[in-house]
Amino acid sequence: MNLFLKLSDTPLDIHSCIREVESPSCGGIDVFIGTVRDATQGKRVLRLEFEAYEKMALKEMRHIAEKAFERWPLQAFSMHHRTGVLAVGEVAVIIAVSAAHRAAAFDACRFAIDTLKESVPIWKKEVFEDGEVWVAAHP
Amino acid sequence: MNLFLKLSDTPLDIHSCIREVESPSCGGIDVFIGTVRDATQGKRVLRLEFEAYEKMALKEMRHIAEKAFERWPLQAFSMHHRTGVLAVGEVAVIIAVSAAHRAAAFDACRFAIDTLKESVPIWKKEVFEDGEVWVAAHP
Amino acid sequence: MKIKILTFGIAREICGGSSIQADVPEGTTAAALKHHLAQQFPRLAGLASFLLAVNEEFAADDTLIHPGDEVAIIPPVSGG
Amino acid sequence: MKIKILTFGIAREICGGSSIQADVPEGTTAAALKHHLAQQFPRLAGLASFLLAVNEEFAADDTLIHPGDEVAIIPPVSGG
Repeated sequence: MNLFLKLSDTPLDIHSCIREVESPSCGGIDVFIGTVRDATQGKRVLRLEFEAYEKMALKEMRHIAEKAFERWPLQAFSMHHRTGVLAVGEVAVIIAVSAAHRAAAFDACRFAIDTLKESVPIWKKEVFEDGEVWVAAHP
Repeated sequence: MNLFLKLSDTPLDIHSCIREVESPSCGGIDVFIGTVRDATQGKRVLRLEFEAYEKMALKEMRHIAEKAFERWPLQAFSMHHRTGVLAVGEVAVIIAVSAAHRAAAFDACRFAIDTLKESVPIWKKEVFEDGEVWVAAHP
Repeated sequence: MKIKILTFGIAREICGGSSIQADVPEGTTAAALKHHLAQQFPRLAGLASFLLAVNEEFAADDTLIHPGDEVAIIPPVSGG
Repeated sequence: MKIKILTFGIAREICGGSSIQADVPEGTTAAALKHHLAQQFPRLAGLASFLLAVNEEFAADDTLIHPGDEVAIIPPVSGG
């Protein structure tokens, strides 16, 4: 299994994440890039702060990759997540998946970001001009 | 509409395609990268040769982008396609789509590559050790 | 009228050049021109699909061809 | 037994530190420990979800907590 996982408190590099999954036997790569948006529900966002339970986050990221390899015929899988303080426009997460055929790459990449948002112990605080909030904390 | 289209007989640059769709108001970017696979149905591929009806190809690419903007709330759309002779591993096509929310980016990107393969007048010849074939030409 | 027809991919190889000329009556439709071309180059009819473009748009069967139109044979596309 | 419990995100703010200690009987389950914590920190029960991890895996209600286990409170995650 060609599987690459990274948690980093310094800026992520899109190209190096993509390079990890490139292969002569792959025909399609799907890449998802999550960036910091300048507004949430009409409120201006100043920055985001990401905090991770690092060892467990890497374990859960590995579970996601393993499930993706079980479900789809993949060539390689890479998931990089940022921690720390991020300004608007910065990259919070990159997921790159390669496969011989594109359907598997699309499906697995989407599965990976959807599952990451449900199960990986990483928390995001949105900082506004007039306060801050831990995203999704309350019903 | 932030819409970027390119046909080029020199190597495509993944990063510049992604940069075209980055925006502070986008939260998700989906990128599809099509690369030259080293084998088709078990036969070793030496290289691909792409030929385009350039003016019409750009028109059809624009139709795809316009349809994508009609169907999904997108921030920006970029599609770069290569022409000429490509070695194994080289990038044939890049599509990058950004949106406030990831579902639109994924759906539009997949729609774009699926539709490109159906309607954009570009032709690919696979060159093997013992011959060559125009892909999809015959039933 | 004489119509210049662009060819690409396998159609270029079948027709033996990157453009050919056809001599058809005024008021010819895309369907009639396709029929004419298939008679002249029978291998076009053996392709998985064989469409015409007129002025860089896919032509419907009843699209009329006018003098000076840019016509092209579109064999099965395979980009991406 | 004394259990050290890691806290993150809003749980860290609710509990007032990046780890806390709980004193619970041997043989305590994750469900019982959650109950204990919710009594001590009522705001945990007001979260959209409130799970425990034991040794870096999500714990089921009947997971037993052993001395030396790494226990963590997992408030609603929001990565990506």
